[in-house]
Amino acid sequence: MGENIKINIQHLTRVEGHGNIVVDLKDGAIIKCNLEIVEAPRFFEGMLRGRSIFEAQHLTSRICGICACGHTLASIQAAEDALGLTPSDQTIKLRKLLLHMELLDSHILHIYLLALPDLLGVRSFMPLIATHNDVVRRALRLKKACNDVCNILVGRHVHPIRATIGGFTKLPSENDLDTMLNNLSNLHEDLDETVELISKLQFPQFQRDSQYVALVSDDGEYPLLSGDVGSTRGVRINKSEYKKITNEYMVPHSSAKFTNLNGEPYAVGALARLNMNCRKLHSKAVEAAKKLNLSNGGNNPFLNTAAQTVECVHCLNDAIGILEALKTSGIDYKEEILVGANETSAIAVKAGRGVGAVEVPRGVLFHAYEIDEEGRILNADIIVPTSQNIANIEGDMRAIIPGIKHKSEEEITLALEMLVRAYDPCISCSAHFLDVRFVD
Amino acid sequence: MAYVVLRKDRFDDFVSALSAQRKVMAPVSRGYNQFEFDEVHSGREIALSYIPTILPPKKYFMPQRETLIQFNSDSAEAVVDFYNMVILGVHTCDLAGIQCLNMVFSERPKDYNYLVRKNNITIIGLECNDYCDKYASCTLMSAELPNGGYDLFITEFDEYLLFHVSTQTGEDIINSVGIFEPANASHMSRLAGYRRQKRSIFNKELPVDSKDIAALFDKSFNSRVWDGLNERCLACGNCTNVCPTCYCFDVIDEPALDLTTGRRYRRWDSCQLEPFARVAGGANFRESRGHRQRHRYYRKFSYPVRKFFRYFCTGCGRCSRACMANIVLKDVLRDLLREHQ
Amino acid sequence: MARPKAAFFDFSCCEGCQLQIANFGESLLDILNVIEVVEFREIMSEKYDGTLDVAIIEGSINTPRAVERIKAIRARSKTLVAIGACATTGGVNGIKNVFPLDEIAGYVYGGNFRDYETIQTMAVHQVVRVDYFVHGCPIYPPEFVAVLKALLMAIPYDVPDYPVCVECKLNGNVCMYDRGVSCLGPVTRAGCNSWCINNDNICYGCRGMVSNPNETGAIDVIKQYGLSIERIVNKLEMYNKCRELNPHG
Amino acid sequence: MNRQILNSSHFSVERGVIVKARELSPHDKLFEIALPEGKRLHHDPGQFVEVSVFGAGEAPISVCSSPTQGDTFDLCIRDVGRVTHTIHTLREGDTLGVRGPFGRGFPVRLFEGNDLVLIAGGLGIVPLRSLVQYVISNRRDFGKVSILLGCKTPEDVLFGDEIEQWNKRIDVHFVCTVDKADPEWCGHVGVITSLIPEEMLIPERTFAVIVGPPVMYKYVIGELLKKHIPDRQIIVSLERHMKCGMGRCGHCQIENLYCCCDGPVFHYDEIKHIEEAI
Ligand SMILES: Cc1cc2nc3c(=O)[nH]c(=O)nc-3n(C[C@H](O)[C@H](O)[C@H](O)COP(=O)(O)OP(=O)(O)OC[C@H]3O[C@@H](n4cnc5c(N)ncnc54)[C@H](O)[C@@H]3O)c2cc1C
Ligand code: SF4
Ligand code: SF4
Ligand code: SF4
Repeated sequence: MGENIKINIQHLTRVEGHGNIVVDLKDGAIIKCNLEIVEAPRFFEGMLRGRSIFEAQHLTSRICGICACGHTLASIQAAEDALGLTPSDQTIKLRKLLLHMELLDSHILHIYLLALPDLLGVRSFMPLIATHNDVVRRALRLKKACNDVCNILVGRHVHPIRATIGGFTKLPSENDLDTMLNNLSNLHEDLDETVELISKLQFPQFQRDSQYVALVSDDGEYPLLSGDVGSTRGVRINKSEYKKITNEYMVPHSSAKFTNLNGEPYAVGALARLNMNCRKLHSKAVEAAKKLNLSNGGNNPFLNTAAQTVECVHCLNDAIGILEALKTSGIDYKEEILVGANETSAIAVKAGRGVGAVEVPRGVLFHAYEIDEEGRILNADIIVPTSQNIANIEGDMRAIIPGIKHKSEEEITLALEMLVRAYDPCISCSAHFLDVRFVD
Repeated sequence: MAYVVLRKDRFDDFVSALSAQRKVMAPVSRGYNQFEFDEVHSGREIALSYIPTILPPKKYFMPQRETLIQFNSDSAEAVVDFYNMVILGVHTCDLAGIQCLNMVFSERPKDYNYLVRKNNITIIGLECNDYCDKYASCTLMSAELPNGGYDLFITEFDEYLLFHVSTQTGEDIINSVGIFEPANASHMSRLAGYRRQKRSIFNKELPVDSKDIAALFDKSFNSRVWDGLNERCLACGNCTNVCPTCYCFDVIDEPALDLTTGRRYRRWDSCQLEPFARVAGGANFRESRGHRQRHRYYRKFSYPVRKFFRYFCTGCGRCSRACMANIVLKDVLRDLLREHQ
Repeated sequence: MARPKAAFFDFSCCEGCQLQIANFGESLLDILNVIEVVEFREIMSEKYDGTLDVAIIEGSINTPRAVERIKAIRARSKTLVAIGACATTGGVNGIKNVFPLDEIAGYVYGGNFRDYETIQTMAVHQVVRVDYFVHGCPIYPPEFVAVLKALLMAIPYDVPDYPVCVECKLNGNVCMYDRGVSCLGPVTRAGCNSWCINNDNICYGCRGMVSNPNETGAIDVIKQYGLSIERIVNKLEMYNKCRELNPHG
Repeated sequence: MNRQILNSSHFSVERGVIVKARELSPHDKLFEIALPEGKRLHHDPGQFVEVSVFGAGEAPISVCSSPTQGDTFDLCIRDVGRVTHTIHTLREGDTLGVRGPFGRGFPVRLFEGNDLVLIAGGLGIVPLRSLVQYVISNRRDFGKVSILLGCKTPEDVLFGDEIEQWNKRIDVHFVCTVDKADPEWCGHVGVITSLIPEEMLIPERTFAVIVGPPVMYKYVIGELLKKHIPDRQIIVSLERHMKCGMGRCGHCQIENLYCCCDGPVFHYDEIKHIEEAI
């Protein structure tokens, strides 16, 4: 196109929620380069006020259907932090299992249904049903298996039922453990083929030295459900000080709240986690990373999809490990939680403040609540990965445009769309607090 | 009339042997002093001392959802799905409930879905030593003692179980398991003593002669009691769903995605539910909750008496236990009685 | 028979109900055999602006622009299906209506709140005619399939007008009230196969209330169990707040 | 699980073929049905069959032709819901499931030698048509015959051509009234009770048959009683929700009676003490 470009992509497809890409290049200078969010506002933090802390997890799960389990886990963590409740080892194991399923399921959805069509040069997975039937079936099979495990573990994947403050309302039977193990053990081959498939694809070549943020810890485990928050620029702070990291600010040109760390945008998500913690991956995942040239992470945002593939392998193998451990130790059913327990005062309630920080598929997610002595929510703050990524996405767009401005409008559009999609943005998540101004 | 004895420490062996032959269903604990019939494989899983289960054993005779017809584009077959099973530990009230259902479904036209299933179920009864709770009215309904309707019947004593062998099927089970001893005179006299003692525990729960209840209902149709229930009932249908003698159903078609194959099945329905008696055009012939409650009581204490010459209440107390509005059968009867004093 | 042309549209929601459909696994392909999906923004880039046989709507209506958009969709669709609580009852988005609009927008957005175009949350049928309802947060997949079949046969789908307790009892669950915990099952319409109680949680009322709940009776029950009325009313508001505005659309 | 095929289930259906389908109004269609191999239904006027379309369900529908019609029978179906709508989409040559006939029909033996007043409101003409046809084919066996029909508007009058025939006959007294007339209407306007013939009525030898919407019965019966027609000689056909047709599913129960087996046709003396009946 050249030195004057006007691009306006309305209702970006194959992402969660509604967003637009607007680029305005005049005489080679970038006038405008925005990712705009047009999702209708949903006011979750506002709605939470005055409600029981025991309802927070039920409600915040409804922020996003795809990361429903992630929101649930972050919300529970924040609530337990506020109430001063320490979950049992068994509970933590089961929560990790749940989080693994969430990552696996969401990554599969992104890799196969949202990203793959771009890489194979089609508009959606629909045409793939005819041309790559085995690939589509594999994707649906993988998703189904994750779902089946979630159905057993928490009743359903979208808006889980059994996971609650204190633990689980119902724990899996011995039979259930076997079924889950069996479901997951059948996936090795499908995942191997997924790695194979991704390794053969051509990702756009593009590097930018972004700052990456993810949970970090001192033990040997790939941190997803606990840890401090760290960045590739060497920052490390406790989750309770999350605001120092997320540092929200409003920008006039865009409709979204932005975040930065030390005055610089940052990225969260699979690639960020790999950059921070790739040494801690399961050995099988390390092999996959090698195969996908991600042994030490990397700086190409398009490779986020490949990083997700590596995490799939990690999650599957670690999940199987957890299930095997639970089978050996047996389940203690006395730990089952009676919900609405607040009504029977089984869980002591006190005033306090708590923060949850959980690595959900798209990056680190923060929930923070302040409650009164009766357990009513006074204030709520939720910071989702996508809003943390927006500033960085715009940074990437600015960096990529000079290199592609000579291409056709279609090519530029596709490149920008692919870039945004690679981050797997979840706009319905972000919409709970985004400024909405329609760009008709 | 044969009686055999099983040492209590062999009960587990008995159940294991039985479950090697076929499915064994028995009461298991669900916590909160609640029990439910479920498949068991060993005696340890069974709660021998239990109060009436959440659902009565009718669920095995007339499952919650049961296929009646399997169809495809050019044929339709009437089918019945069943298991060969033993229900172990059926209290006398539930035996009475099964007897009621047997009458209903054996009437012409016979219901073969029910009858085929019934013919594949072996029933092992279990005697109650004491009242389960304040909701029971089994003595009023003459269901506190065994009155047939079983293949084997167990009475529990401290160190052994006494089995009454009532049918050939029962006899075959005893023989095939082969860990029983014949009962002797002392066993029998102990049983007689036990039953005598039981009579002093189980007393008529309401100050009315059982046979007069039908007459009480003859004059209670416009009682104010029903208005009271109208205020309280939530129309949740719990009372009928847990009732051992309720058998109303709905018939529903369920096609597959191709829309030509599929099944027609029946599912428990309840006269307490809002849409039950609604017809096209919107008329609802039992629109008020009070009238629906009245209908339920008349279906227990009045209408069946005219048709089957017995009450369709077994005194199990389930409807009262399951009602969160605390509508208690004994209280309703007591209120009706009071109105006519 | 030509496959009816169907499109998915999302309004304000978490998109979990669409995901429920994507989660069908390989049987999703069977569904795609009987309907032709021509637009599904979440997973497809294809767009379609002709006449639709079926419009499947997710999410609630809470901006003036959404009102216009749903009206336009209705105008070009032969049948319209509302899926998920957000679309069928307003869902949790309805809680917003508990607060004065200015107040809640101000809380979330600070000084600039007047820039936001937002109106009271509404269910889809409160704005346009809806032919089929698939209630629930999220939708119960077997019910979605049942509705799809009714739709293909061009016959009505009757949403059960009796409470969740019915299915709960058929499943032989221990009643939550017997555990000393309040449950919205008695006033919530069935159709989810008592999903939450099967998992030992309470019913939160996500399918909306039955058409004729005995509200005074329910309050009696809550008192009798020594439970807090305030909490129950609060719970009922989670999914039933939109009921009070313009209930018949 | 074991599965057994039942040869004699009462839920089994026969496949009836639609030999003719005719539109009577925008929401009513008349279907002429033949059973396989020329089998006869052998129904009494007033009885009903359970009609089904697999996938949509089953619904009770009155047989609206006389048993004297021969090898086929008629069903007149109003499109109100799942089953009835699906049936409306069927064409000649298509099949539908039939079970029955069920229930107790009109006591035609008792009618013989007596005068008849047949009163239909709206769709009530459908079950009554089988009786009218029967009476006309055996006209000699009955005394005076009056047919009174009440409808909301002239458009709701079904079987117009047939009614025309009844109207022309010298051996039948036919009157029709509508609640709201249109300019072309030249019949009566007003409630059906006003049509009940006064002078020529001999109570002891008159049987009155009423079929109509639930609200109609009270008024018409009241009027007939005023004219001293004995309880036993007032005959009604009642509608209830029904699922099985065998007196089990419970939906059609009217206190201790089952509309599907004990009815749908009742003598007034059988139900007058039954509050839920009308
Ligand atoms: C003895 C008898 C004879 C009848 N004769 C005729 C006739 O000749 N022609 C005719 O058009 N209709 C007749 N009906 C009414 C007809 O049975 C109902 O209109 C039909 O069942 C509706 O079924 P559907 O599946 O189409 O409607 P649905 O979609 O099931 O429901 C529509 C409405 O009908 C009600 N309904 C559903 N099932 C039944 C049922 N089994 N009985 C009554 N109401 C029901 C529902 O409550 C709902 O309000 C008769 C009914 C009875 C009891
Ligand atoms: S259980 Fe109680 S509340 Fe429910 S329908 Fe029966 S009487 Fe009514
Ligand atoms: S648990 Fe809830 S849904 Fe189940 S019976 Fe009790 S009140 Fe009803
Ligand atoms: S049990 Fe209640 S909250 Fe749960 S899915 Fe069903 S209606 Fe919704």
